[in-house]
Amino acid sequence: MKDVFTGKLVRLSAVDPEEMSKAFTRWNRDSEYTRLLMMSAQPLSSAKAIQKWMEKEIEGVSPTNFFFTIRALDENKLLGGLGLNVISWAARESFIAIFIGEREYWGKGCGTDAMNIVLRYAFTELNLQRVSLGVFEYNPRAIRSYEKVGFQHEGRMRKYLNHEGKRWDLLYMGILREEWLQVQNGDKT
Amino acid sequence: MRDLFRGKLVRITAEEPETYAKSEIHWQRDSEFVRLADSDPIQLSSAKKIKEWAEKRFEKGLKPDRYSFTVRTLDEDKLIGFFGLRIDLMHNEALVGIGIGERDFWGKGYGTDMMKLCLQYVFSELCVERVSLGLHEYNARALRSYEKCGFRLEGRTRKDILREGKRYDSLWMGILREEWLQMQNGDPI
Amino acid sequence: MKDVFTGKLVRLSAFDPEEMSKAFTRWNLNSEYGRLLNSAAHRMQSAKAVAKWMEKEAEERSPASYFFSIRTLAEDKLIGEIGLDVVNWPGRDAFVGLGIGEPEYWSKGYGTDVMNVLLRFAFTEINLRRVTLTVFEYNPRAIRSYEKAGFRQEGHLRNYLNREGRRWNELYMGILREEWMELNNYAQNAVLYEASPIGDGG
Amino acid sequence: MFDIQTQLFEGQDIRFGPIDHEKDPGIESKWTHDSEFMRLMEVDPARPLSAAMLKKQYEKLEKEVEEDKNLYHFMIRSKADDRLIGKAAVQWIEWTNGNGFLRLGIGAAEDRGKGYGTQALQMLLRFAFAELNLFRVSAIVPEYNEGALALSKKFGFMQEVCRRRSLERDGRRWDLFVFGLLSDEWRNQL
Repeated sequence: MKDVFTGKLVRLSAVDPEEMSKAFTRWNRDSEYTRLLMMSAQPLSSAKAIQKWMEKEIEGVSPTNFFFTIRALDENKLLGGLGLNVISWAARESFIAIFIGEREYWGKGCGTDAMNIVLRYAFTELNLQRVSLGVFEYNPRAIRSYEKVGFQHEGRMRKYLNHEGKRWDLLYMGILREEWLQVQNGDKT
Repeated sequence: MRDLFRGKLVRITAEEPETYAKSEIHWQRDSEFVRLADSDPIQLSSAKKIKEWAEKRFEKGLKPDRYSFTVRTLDEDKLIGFFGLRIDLMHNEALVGIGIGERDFWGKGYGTDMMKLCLQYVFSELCVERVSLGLHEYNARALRSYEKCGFRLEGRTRKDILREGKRYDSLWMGILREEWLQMQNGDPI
Repeated sequence: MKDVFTGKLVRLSAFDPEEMSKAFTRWNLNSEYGRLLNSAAHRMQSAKAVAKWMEKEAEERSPASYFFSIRTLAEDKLIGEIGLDVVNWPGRDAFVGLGIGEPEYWSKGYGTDVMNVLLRFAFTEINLRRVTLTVFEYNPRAIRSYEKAGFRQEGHLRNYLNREGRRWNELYMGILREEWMELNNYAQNAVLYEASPIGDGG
Repeated sequence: MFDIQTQLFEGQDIRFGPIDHEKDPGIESKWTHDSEFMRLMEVDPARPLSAAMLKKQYEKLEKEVEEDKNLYHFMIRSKADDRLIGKAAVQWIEWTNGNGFLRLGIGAAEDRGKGYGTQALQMLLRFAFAELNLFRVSAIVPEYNEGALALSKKFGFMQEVCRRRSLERDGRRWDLFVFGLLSDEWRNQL
């Protein structure tokens, strides 16, 4: 059986707080990246503070939170990460957040590949029923990537975000297990 | 703006706990120095204990009524002594304690320069109305130095120190703001 | 010598977190009181949480802030609180914050009286040189009372607050010790204590 | 007008970055041994600080940033070699009123007068207005701080408050000003 965590361009691996917190401090200084990822302005925290937060939040094996780093297949380079948060095991519903910190890997399919891996993990390993996500109106690249993987538009919160003196919508997307299976079996080209 | 922290021979510094502990160990071993500076019985503390004491001193942050500084020579940047201030915030008065731990810097004007620097700091930065200090009767060198800096003898507590089987007086001196201002003979403080 | 803490209508009394936290929670049910006093929106906190916060504040406080409760002389009723926070010791300048929590004691001179007592404490007991306060544009009653106590307007932060869909200025007022002394013709050389002749053994 | 892509934390010669707990305390400790820096930066009495004390201050600061959520703090670094040049912050933010207070300081004397202050204030204002969406910002400036007075006027700040004789230094009593800038006043200058 192929390794669940490996894709075509990237693979998912465990989070090492020390390595990841240093990468975070570098990525957080790119305000275009943080505005694509975060709702509101983030303080520039030090590597030490981020590592402390990660050790508390991520390292413990939590029954509902699944954090991974995204590494390039060829030279194992740390590109970003993702977090799958199971909102309710009863409803088998979850929320995904994905980020690629290394700018030169934007628009190369790494995000899409990582999303495919985590959806396979969510639907075949964790047997979840649904995965949802939020994306900002001014992030068309991410929207296209999520559409390619099979996410459907499910609504938008109008004028939710406020940047550069302008208000922007927050879009909601979601994918059901059967929809993902169809995309995988190539039914929906 | 004048540099408050630089005199003619010495400058005011804040030392790392380890550096301070190393010097303090060395100074404490000189019982003559301790008997001049202090009325408590001499005792020898370990570097570890002094370092902890130095670190703990700033646990609660900097208080507006407690100041402690170390002093280094301007020419070789050698750590030679310290001075501490206890401010009575209500009555706007400062009690000062000063000491040169390195004995080969005694009697060469370093003490007087240190005290002048301390008075300039206390009157022009902390804006107190008077400065007080106490010394033992047998510390003649300090008495002369303080008088040179403008302190006046204001009283003595008779026979309150017992050392080497003999009782000595403690002397109390003080300088008022106006007296210090006149001594600046007109150049702006 | 008259008691420093007593005025004509009120007196300053000890600030007891137990008692004050209960009073605070009751006074803050009146949102007008909260909006006159604070720029931040009010969070409905339990007396227990307020007491914990007060104790923590009291503990961390540097030797630079003084908090009192205010009690009427007539029935010794707790009607408010006042605080003095010295922001700069070398300059001897402090911020004062006054809150009369019981509305039936508003506009009856209690505020001005307690401010006078506080200023006397500030200028003659802890020897400050200046007292500063901020007050909101929509609180003319307090502005008049502070002016009566001798405060002068020293400018305002334009459109500082945002309430009821409108921007409001926050005024800064200040009083120097010499101005207070003159206003209350406080003889600088008034003898506070009869200097008892100290036997100098000579 | 700016857009999402324009970098908030990258200036011409400087950039904003987080605290480096290992290297920064030692450098700032040197700054605090220069009384002029301390007197320009703080209203409290100037006193030199050791790296150990600063390390504690940084930890307390980051805890405040995390818990109080009303403070954004940046280290100013040179773009060329990433060395520490100064500090900038937006503090005491009141989200309901949309206001906050600015703090800005260039550490070493030889780094002053090189335009770093201007670049840092430009970036700080854009962060305050375009990212935090504040309605106005304030700055507390002592009368004797000519550098800060000039910088405030250059950016169109208005002197709104004069706390008469609030400070005392070198035997003289100084006024303490509060300057203010509204978001539309900032936008109109662009």
